[in-house]
Amino acid sequence: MTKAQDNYLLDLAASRRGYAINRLCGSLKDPENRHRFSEDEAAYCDAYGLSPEQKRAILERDWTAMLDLGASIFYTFKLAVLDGKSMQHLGGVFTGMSAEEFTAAMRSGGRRFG
Amino acid sequence: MTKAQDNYLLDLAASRRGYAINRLCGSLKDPENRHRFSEDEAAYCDAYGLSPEQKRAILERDWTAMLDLGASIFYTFKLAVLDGKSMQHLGGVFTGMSAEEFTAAMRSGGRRFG
Amino acid sequence: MAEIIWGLATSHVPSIGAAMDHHKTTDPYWKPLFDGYEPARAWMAAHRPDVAVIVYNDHANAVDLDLVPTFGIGAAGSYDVADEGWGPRPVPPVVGAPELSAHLVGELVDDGFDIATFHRLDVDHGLTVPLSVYCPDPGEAWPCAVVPVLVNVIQYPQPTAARCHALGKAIGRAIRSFPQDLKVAVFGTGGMSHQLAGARAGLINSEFDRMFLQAIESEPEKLAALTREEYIREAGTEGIELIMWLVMRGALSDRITRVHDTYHVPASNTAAALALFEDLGEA
Amino acid sequence: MAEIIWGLATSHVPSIGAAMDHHKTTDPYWKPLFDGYEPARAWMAAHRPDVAVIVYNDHANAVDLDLVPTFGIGAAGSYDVADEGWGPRPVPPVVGAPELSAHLVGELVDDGFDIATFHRLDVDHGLTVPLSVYCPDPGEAWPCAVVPVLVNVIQYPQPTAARCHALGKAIGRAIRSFPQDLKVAVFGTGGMSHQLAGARAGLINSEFDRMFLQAIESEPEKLAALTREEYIREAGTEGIELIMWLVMRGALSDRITRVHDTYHVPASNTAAALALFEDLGEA
Ligand SMILES: [Fe+3]
Ligand SMILES: [Fe+3]
Repeated sequence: MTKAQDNYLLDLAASRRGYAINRLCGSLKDPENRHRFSEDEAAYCDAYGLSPEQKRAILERDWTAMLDLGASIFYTFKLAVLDGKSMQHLGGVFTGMSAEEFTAAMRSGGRRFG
Repeated sequence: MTKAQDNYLLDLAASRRGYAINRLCGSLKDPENRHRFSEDEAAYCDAYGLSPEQKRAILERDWTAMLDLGASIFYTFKLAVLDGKSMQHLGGVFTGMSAEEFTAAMRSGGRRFG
Repeated sequence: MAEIIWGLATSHVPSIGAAMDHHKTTDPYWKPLFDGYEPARAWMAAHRPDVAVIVYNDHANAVDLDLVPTFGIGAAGSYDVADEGWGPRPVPPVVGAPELSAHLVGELVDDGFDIATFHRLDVDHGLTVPLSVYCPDPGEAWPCAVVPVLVNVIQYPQPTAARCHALGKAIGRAIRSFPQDLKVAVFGTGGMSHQLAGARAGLINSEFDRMFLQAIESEPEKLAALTREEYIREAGTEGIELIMWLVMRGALSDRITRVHDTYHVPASNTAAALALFEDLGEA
Repeated sequence: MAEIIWGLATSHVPSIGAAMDHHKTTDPYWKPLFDGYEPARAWMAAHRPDVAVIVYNDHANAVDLDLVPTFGIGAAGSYDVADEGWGPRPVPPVVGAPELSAHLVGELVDDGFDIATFHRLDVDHGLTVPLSVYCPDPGEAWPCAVVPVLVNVIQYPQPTAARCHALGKAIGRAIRSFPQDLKVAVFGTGGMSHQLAGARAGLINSEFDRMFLQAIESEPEKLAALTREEYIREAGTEGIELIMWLVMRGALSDRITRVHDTYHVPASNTAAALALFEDLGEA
């Protein structure tokens, strides 16, 4: 399994902690920003004031660490899309599966808890 | 007297009508924008999508027309400040007085109605 | 006076829009979902509203974390389709109904709802996918004007389900007091159960979904009594979007009849549903 | 538990700040106003809060017309001083109290207030002038942390006075339930009568102002019953800022005592006042 928490709630403390990383990911809705980010990811992280941990999580595409550092999936998903990754890929990352396994789990009715 | 209405309420219809002119004036809180505006006021108006009437009001500093076209005093005041004009100057414009006369009216207790 | 003619509850999953945009609706993956929409679409095509009041949430597109309103209403004359990071959807821009928007804001603020107003709002899949569910082939223009109603469902604390239901009731009163003969449809969007992130990613709780799909018609108070923590536990972190269905339900009168519903798993990582109710008007 | 130790009502006219920033407080124009502040300032200096909850409105600086929230609360760790078009005031940045902010937002949303949250907020004269009224010489840092509470008073329809008073009561309950031993002051800012634009520019209604200055202590319900149209007619288009005093008053308990007040015309185009109340706590 992975080290992901069960749930990630974007409460006000997380929103504050993840402010820079969410702002960076949110900026990728602008095509020019996508281009600038791709040209020099590290410099882009610095321009957005990411902490060293946040920068590492972005550069290494550590999707779980991003959430632990206050990111919201709606923001980090824009980075995933830039990488050509699907929500099923991310679902797999959080649950220790491949994207194909995760997709199959969804097609068989989704994952059940409790 | 002047042609100013008694009150200007920035209701949602005015806010919509005055969207471009308020956005232009609001942008002047940024020093770079103040510089760009001063270099070519007409081009700046066009870039902000002002209607011909709004553009005329801005270029001619027709403070009453600006309000009639949906502007809010909190926005147009930023333009007045850029011109080195005070709120007393504007008060005089709206009421048909000089800035000095308006200031004197305030110092004698303000203007009374009803 | 304006009247509410129907209410539509529908998921707003981006991939439902993408399936339409990329002509995949008859692929095996998508066909069951779109087949399920058919009876509702046919009925809605025969009952066209002048204005759609669409209750939805933005997903990091028009609203960022700098300023997060709990409830917002668009008051603009038109709304562009957002670029969410992969280019805007190839659908028409959305035409507003600013007089109705202004009336709603005025009535709601006087009724004690602390509404934020939008004069600029790029609408994302949360609003455009429900429009496409209603009208798959709009051509050059959507067949109705739109009043966007935004609900914060992303940042905790979200408004309570009870508050959403109360907002819906106030929206219903406000629509019915608008002095123009308009036919209005109300959309409640989002859901059903899904969780995108974390170890529970992929969560689907079809028992909860089916209960909700039933109770939204005749027992909305039961759903309004659930806490945000219960929504998150049962329906997933993003399943809390279901509170937006309660806004729609609140706006309808007590006399409604179910025209059609459908439920399908999965659409992307989500349980997708549609429920269409005709509003028979107040007794 | 946190407790509210005092409430301050004060005008927030930019030129009051400018008079301090440019060392003009002993000029004949300004001396009467600042002399009037002295007893309140001395008392407040002897009764220092840990946090100030400052109810104010932004003036086209941090909030533009794209998105106008009715009520907002800052939830950030710090707030920069805004450049309003003539450079930022030479005062320290404002340090936030984000845990208290988050507690207030949570309590208020659960209490049915539809609060917008700010994670980025440049604070303008509406907030910094009241801080300067409290503390004219902050040196490197203000003597307290701040929770900004924003009210839309610029775009019509503003929240009703009654809703502002109710918000204040809910803020008072929320502060008193915060599980840290903090001393809190609440600021209600803006007013008194003034109108900046139109043929009635320069309006001062000192009868209304003096009535309000008296009634805010013991008859806030009377003030809360006035409509926004009455505020605008009596106190001027911008005099409606006085509804923010009702938020402050609502937060205080019923047992308050007036420490000091002062009233002066003019500060720029405005009637300026200050009223300071000690909160004796709930009986
Ligand atoms: Fe959604
Ligand atoms: Fe003000």
